[in-house]
Amino acid sequence: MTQWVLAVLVLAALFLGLLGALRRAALWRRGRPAPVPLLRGLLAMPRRFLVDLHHVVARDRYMANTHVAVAGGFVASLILILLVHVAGLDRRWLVWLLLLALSAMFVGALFVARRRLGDRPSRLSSGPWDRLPKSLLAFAVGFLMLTLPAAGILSAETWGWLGLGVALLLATWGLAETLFGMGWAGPMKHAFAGALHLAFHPRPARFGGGRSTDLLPLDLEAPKLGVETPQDFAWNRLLGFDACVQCGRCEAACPAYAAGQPLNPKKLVQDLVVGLSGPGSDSGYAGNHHPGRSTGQASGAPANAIVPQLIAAETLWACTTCRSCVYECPMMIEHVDAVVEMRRFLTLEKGQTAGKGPQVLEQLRATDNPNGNDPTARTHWAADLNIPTLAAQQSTDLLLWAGDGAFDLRSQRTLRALVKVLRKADVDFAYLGTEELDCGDVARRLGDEATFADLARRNIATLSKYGFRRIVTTDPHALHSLRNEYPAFGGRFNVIHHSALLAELLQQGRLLPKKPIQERVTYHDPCYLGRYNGETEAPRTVLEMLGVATQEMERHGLRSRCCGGGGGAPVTDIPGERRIPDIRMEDARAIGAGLVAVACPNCAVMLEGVVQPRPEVRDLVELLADSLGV
Amino acid sequence: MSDSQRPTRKRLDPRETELGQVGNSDRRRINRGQPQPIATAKRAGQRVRRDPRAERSISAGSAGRQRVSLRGLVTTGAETITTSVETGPRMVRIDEPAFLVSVVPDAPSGRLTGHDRDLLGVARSLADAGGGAVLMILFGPLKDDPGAAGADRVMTFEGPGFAGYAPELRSAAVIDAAAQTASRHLLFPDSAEGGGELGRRVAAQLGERPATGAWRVDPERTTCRIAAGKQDQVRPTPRVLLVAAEAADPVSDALYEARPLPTPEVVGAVLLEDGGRIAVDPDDVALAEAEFIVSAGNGVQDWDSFHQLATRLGAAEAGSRVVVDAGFIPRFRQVGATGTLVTARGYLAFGISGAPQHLQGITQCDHVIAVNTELGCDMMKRASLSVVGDAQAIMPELIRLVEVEGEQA
Amino acid sequence: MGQFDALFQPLTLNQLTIRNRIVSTAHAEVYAEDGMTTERYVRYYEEKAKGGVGLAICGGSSPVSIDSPHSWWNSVNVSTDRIIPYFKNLSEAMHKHGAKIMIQLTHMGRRSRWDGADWPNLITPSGVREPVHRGTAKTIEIEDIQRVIGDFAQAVRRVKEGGLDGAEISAAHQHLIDQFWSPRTNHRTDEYGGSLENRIRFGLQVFEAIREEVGRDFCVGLRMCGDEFHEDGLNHEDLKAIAQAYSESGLVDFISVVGSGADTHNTIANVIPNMAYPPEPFLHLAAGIKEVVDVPVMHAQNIKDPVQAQRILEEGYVDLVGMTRAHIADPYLVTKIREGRVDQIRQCVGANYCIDRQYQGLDVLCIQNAATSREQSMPHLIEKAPRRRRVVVVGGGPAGMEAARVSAERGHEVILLEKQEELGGQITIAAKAPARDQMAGITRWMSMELNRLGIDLRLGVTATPELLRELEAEIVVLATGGTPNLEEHAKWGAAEGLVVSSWDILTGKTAPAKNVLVYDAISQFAGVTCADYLAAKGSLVELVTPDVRAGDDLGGTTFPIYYRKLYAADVIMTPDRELIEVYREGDQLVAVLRNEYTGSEEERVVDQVVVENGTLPVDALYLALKSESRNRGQIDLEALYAARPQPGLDAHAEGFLLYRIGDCVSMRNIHAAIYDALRLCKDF
Amino acid sequence: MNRLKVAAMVSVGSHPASGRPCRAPLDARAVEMGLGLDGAELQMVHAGDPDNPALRDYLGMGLPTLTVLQQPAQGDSIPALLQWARREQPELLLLGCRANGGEDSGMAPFLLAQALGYAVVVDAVQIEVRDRELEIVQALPRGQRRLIRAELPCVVAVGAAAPAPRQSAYGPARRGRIAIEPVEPAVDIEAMHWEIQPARKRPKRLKVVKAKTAAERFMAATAVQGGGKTVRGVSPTEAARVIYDYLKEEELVTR
Repeated sequence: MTQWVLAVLVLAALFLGLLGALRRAALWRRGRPAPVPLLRGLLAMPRRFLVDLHHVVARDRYMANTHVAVAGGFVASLILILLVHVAGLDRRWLVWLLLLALSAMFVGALFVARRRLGDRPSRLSSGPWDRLPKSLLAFAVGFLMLTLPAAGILSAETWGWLGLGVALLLATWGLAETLFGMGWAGPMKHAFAGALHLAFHPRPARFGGGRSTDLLPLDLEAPKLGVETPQDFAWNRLLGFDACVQCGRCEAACPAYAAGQPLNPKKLVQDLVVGLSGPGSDSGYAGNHHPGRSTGQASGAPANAIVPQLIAAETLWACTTCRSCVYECPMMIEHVDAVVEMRRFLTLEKGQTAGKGPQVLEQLRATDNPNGNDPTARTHWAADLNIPTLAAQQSTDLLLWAGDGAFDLRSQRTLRALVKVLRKADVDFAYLGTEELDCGDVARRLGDEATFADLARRNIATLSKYGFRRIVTTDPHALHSLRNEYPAFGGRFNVIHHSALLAELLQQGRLLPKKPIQERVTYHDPCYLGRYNGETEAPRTVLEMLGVATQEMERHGLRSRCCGGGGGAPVTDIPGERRIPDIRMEDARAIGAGLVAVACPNCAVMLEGVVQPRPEVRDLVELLADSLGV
Repeated sequence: MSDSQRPTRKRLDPRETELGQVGNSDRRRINRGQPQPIATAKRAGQRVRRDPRAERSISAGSAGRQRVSLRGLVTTGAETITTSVETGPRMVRIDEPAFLVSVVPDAPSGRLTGHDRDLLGVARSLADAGGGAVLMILFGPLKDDPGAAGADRVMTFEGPGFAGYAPELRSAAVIDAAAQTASRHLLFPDSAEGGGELGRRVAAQLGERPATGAWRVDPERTTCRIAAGKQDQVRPTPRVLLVAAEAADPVSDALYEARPLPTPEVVGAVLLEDGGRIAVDPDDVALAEAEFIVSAGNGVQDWDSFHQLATRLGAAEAGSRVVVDAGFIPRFRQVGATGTLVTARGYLAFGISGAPQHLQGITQCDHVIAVNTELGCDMMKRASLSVVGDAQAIMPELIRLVEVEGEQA
Repeated sequence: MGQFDALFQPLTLNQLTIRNRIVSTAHAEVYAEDGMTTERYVRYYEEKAKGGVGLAICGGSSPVSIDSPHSWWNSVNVSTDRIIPYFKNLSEAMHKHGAKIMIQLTHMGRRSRWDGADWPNLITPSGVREPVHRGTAKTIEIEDIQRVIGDFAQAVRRVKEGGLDGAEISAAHQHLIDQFWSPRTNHRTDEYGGSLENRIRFGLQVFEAIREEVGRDFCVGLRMCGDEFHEDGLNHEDLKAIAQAYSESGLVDFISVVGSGADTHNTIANVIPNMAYPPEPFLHLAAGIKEVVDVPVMHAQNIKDPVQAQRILEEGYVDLVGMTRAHIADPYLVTKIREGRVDQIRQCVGANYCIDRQYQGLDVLCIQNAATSREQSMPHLIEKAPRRRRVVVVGGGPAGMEAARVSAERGHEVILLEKQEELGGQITIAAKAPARDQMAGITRWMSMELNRLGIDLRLGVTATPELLRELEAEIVVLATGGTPNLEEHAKWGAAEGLVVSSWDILTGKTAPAKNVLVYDAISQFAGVTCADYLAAKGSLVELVTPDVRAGDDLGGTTFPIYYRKLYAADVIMTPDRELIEVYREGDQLVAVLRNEYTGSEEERVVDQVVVENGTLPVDALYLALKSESRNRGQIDLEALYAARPQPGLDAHAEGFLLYRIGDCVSMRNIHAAIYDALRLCKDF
Repeated sequence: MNRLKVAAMVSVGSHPASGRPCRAPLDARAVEMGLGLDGAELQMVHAGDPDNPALRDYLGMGLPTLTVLQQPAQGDSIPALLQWARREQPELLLLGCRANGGEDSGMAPFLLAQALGYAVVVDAVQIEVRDRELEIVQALPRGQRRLIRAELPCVVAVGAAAPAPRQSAYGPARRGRIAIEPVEPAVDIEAMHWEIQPARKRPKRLKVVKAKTAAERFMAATAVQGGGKTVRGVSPTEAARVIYDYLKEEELVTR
């Protein structure tokens, strides 16, 4: 009887769960079509899960181990339960295996419970997510109780009817949470959606150690530009949102959230989940909110506009596109893509770019630079440097991409230092002079794909006229656009960041630093160099060869904290409780740094904007130029 | 040393060669009788004559000490050294002008603006080039002297219809006046004070194509700034001109007759109704633009009163570099060569001594009022009204006065 | 591009592109030797180039002919080809840092002295004597004219061959060219005199000859004045006409305008306006000339602040701003503007210490920046020391502030003790006088720097030996300053309170009386400005000095400022008298004066006698600590003068090193105090 | 109730730094003002070259159509605009106080009003329509404001102090329709004889030195000028009275 009840329970839960899953899939399918290699994705999924995803999860050892135990235990248990309890395969070793799997799950679930119910990090959502460990324990205990007799360890009568009833109840609870809940939007949904997300991920290039950080071009001829409603997202994006486990690692990493700006990436994803599965509201959400907002006000439906009912525009404009949420997300959700797609609609269709955005975009169109400077002033910084232009000499070994720092006194220091260092190393280089235009980075992050595309095409046309081997730039944003985003517009160039070039020149012995640097130095990784381009070593090599013993801040390398200068955030200037650069400067102060070495003009400007007294802010090449005495 | 032990010496006051004698009874005294008025001799030109040799000869000739007590003498250089004889300005009277050039100044609050005066300079040059005369057309009384500003004739339209914002009736009046006097040119300041609007209304009604933003005007040709300031347009000088500021220097060397002319009856359609001024928070206006500024310097300690006074007066707040450095006033409100150059009509300065850099910032101000404990500081030299006193005592009194008067009004 | 974009807009003069609009205009440096540039000369300019200046024009009044003597101001002599290799050094040094360098060329005509070197007959259009330099001169002959024209052309060739970027021909300070222009000095009846056309002929021929020699592409400009301010001289309209004629000739690449003639004592003071002048007092003259010319216009004269410079350029009054004294005070001016460190600019206060020295034939130095023109030995940018020490400085006057600043720049832990509630020391008192308030700018910068460097500043603290021992410093620098020296003559009656000091008056401690005698035995600023202060308060003032004239030690660009004011306020200036006694009579005072030269004595009956007799060192603390210190308070003079570290510095011994600097050693001046502090502390 | 017929007349400006064609700043403000009027039917009209790319920027503000009265860009636009206005009979005509980049004489509002017999108000920063009555807030110098009431029909010329125009969005700009109406080209014969020169900056006047003698010029350049009435030895109350009376006399305080 027990066996029969159990089989029915499991099958019913499976069936209902499957029903829910189909319904869920139908919700995703309301999204825009996206070409996905279904079978290849599914085949790749296990490897993506076991290798790529594990890499992310493993940054939190505790959770990684627990998850292996619980998830592994659960999946194995479920298969074995089907074999043992449903199919009735009464092999002793199978039963033992099941006991083992359940025990692993039990132990893992205990640890989950400890994390959740003990000294929990505030980033974790509560509500159903706090119920989950209990449910998993129920599952494990229930099935243990039901399986032990089958193993012959206990006799069938040990539990008595009452005990058997309790065991069945626990098993039912466990099955309801896991199988039924998986299909019907319980916490276990993540397993099902997450697995499919891995299979049908919009950026398959991210797996297998790859990197994929370029924004995807928008069809500017489309009847609607950007994402207005949840169903304007591609279906696999919706699937991705549904994979969220609300672990809040994104929240903990988000600079805007830390600064008290109204953005919590976890909540953003959950808002979109509300939208895709609505009509409904966020009243069920049990995590930290967008700072300054409270639960119960956001509501949405698949075909309803996201802004402002579901997500406030400020939430979208607060994002610095630093990608730390993406980097931290164990479910590999693409928050930044989503933010930019929603921004695209606001900018291109509504004309509602926040803050100074409208002016910046208008100036970009009118003058090809974001501050509306006279285009001929682009070379003023180099008036005394006699840098040859490609217009004059047609070809060069190294093309210096000055970037819009050319107009900014602070950034000019970096550029001038680079020119002096290149001269010292006897590098053959030239620049475009007034032919160079803004690379389009800010326009693109602000959602103005039209302006970005225009600038990109014109820059590509200019670059294609001339001969050069490599492009060097001090600006990681330009690096990213030119290297990663121009190819989609037909421009393929070999672009390097100046830190890589300097490391190369130093290693070749073409530059010999003389003067040591006395200050206590720390290095701040720019997001667009580190996370976007994976370059964390070259800058450290440069510092090392300068004879600096660098002190690392707690968050560094690929997990570095944003300075607040990316994604057009300084332009939209969404108010918060603190400023992001202040927080980053605190990180530097915390380790007693007297000097913060940077490798990005935006970082330099943002960090120098922190009120004195504070550590000095110097670009790597400025330090190198000092040391070389040029 | 007792007095009796003192040797005998001359006492001399080189300031005043009038030698008197004082001293102790046991010393020789020279009674020079009527002193020779050497230094006090003044020519008609008011210059003090000094003859150091004569002074020396007097002292050399005396054997004993000579003393002069300066008490009671009031001669100071400031009163006596006048380098040039004051002559009045040249009087000019044109009885039968060949033609008239009509000028319609803005004259807000009955005062000619700098722009108005420049405009009169242009009018004068147009009139003087051909034996013409300048007619100033006014709406309401003028506190300044129209003759000194360069007007040979004045026509003043008065009456409630012309008061406040009345561009329609005013343009009708100007057209009538121009017709009555057969004015060769009609000149308006191309200003935002009303002249720009009035001139364009008149031109449109007359069907004239005016020169606007005209900055170089002679009887034949006029140069106008066009194309958002990027180009100049040179054209024959038309009848109606809207003239930019500083197109000519103001009239300063002569006094014109300013003979009043009778005004014609004016009839005109009025479509607009003046709803009056709307209150604006002075701190919303950029400092460089502010109409009235109350400014603080080192001599201000009572900041509550200062802020309160500014609020009561409806004035913008500002300060000198010292108080900005000290953090009492934000940096963007610093007045001076190294801060903002202000253009306020009124500048009330408390406790500012007037460093050159500060004075540089207020060169465009019409009415500077200085309150300072230090008589003779540079700010007072610059001010049109100076009050010697402590800002801390005067500010609360002024607040009280503004309150009382405000209630009565 | 922001706040200072107008400053950083490059400008092309002829073929020469200058990286920004900031120029260090020509002044006599008095650093050349035997008419040739020196290492010091090159380093002085190179520092400006490093600091970011767009264009430097060196060699104020460098002569092109042998009858325009170069030795009086140790100028560069461009009348010989020997100079060419020297120019090459200079131009290379400047170009290395992206700056452009030109030189000013001139023939001084009558504006010089004949009594030295080759004992020349000076030349001038009509033989009129020059008042300031007492330069008698012969009337120039046609042959001389031809020769000098040729000399100009050859000089520009030397400049070009030496790699300099251009030449500025001076017609600004009543030199030979403008001696021809001005009806004040040109009474000729030949083709070089009479009409304006004739009077400008010589200068135009100079330019024609130059162009013939060096071609049209080499940058050659003209410096001229905007109004001579003489009744018989050239007024603004005349000079506009002249500028227009030169501009229309197409031979001139830029015009640099200065206000005012310079051939009387009073007008010289205008040329380099000191702190009493408003900012940019003669900009209207330059702007007036810009209205009528087609070439870029440059203007200097009291432009010291980046905000001010930006405004002048942005408004379009001129195309280039001369910030020459601003660069003497801080050669890193431009870099600091670029780097957003405007608050760190050591701003010129207009004390005119630099130019007043120059007019006395002494090398140009800065009152507040002791590194200027000592680039070979003194650093403008101070490097961090390898080891951090605790340095205690006592006294917040110029010496103490600089000592604290330099020590803090070295990276040391600095404690500065000052008895008063504010920094500044005697500068604070000096700044109380009328037209002297800018002196406080020296303190302002120091105090902002000390704040930026995060020193431990303790105001209102009197240093005692006990306190200093407690602080356990490795180095103690005493800069305790001086106190008025009224005790020198007992008969002055200072002890009985018969006389007060200039400090008492300027600080407001003693109220001015009605009838005041100021006795100034020093003839520096204190006496004169104290008299000025009293007169401004309404006192009747007589200023008595044993020197040959009041304020005898004030320089050529400074004393006229005070003479204008003192005469206007009817201050009686009585030289050659010594104050020998003061006594009370009734409620008045009697001051007894003795004529220095006849010995005769006379009296004044006054209400107040103010004595300015300098200061006595405040050295009690020094004497108390001396014996405890490792070095017994001694500064190794050889090391100090050779700019080497003091001997005891490298030892890690117990106890502390003790140094004293500034007026607490003996009375000198602000520059001396700051120089001592810099050269001592730069190696801490 | 009939919807209020509003027309915004727009011209092409030129960007101050690059000289590229763009929305004329004041005309764009006029469109913005029109878009902000509730219950109004807003039309946009331009006289000139329909291919000018800047016109799309106006469409990017949200209106589906821009009517272009096609004529050479250099022509006089007033006759064409008048002809259009006489036909369309808008009750409220909005435009910028001045164009940006051409003759910029600021005459257009007055010429249109004169020819149509409309009232005209310039330097408007805000308008409100109640029944047939307009309440217009006018900008005065130094940030001051005045209220003006007018009856329709009316020409309202918008000033620089009016709210900034909304962002021009790419989507609507691309989709918007440019409706071309050919008109008789009007040639500005008078202006053909005028000489156009590049402008030189006219800096603000520094000093008017009318002094005749050299000494006076010297003093004018070097000494502090001015000097008026000095009051000393009075009580604070009296001092305050003196200051207050002066302020009132010069109308610096009006209360």
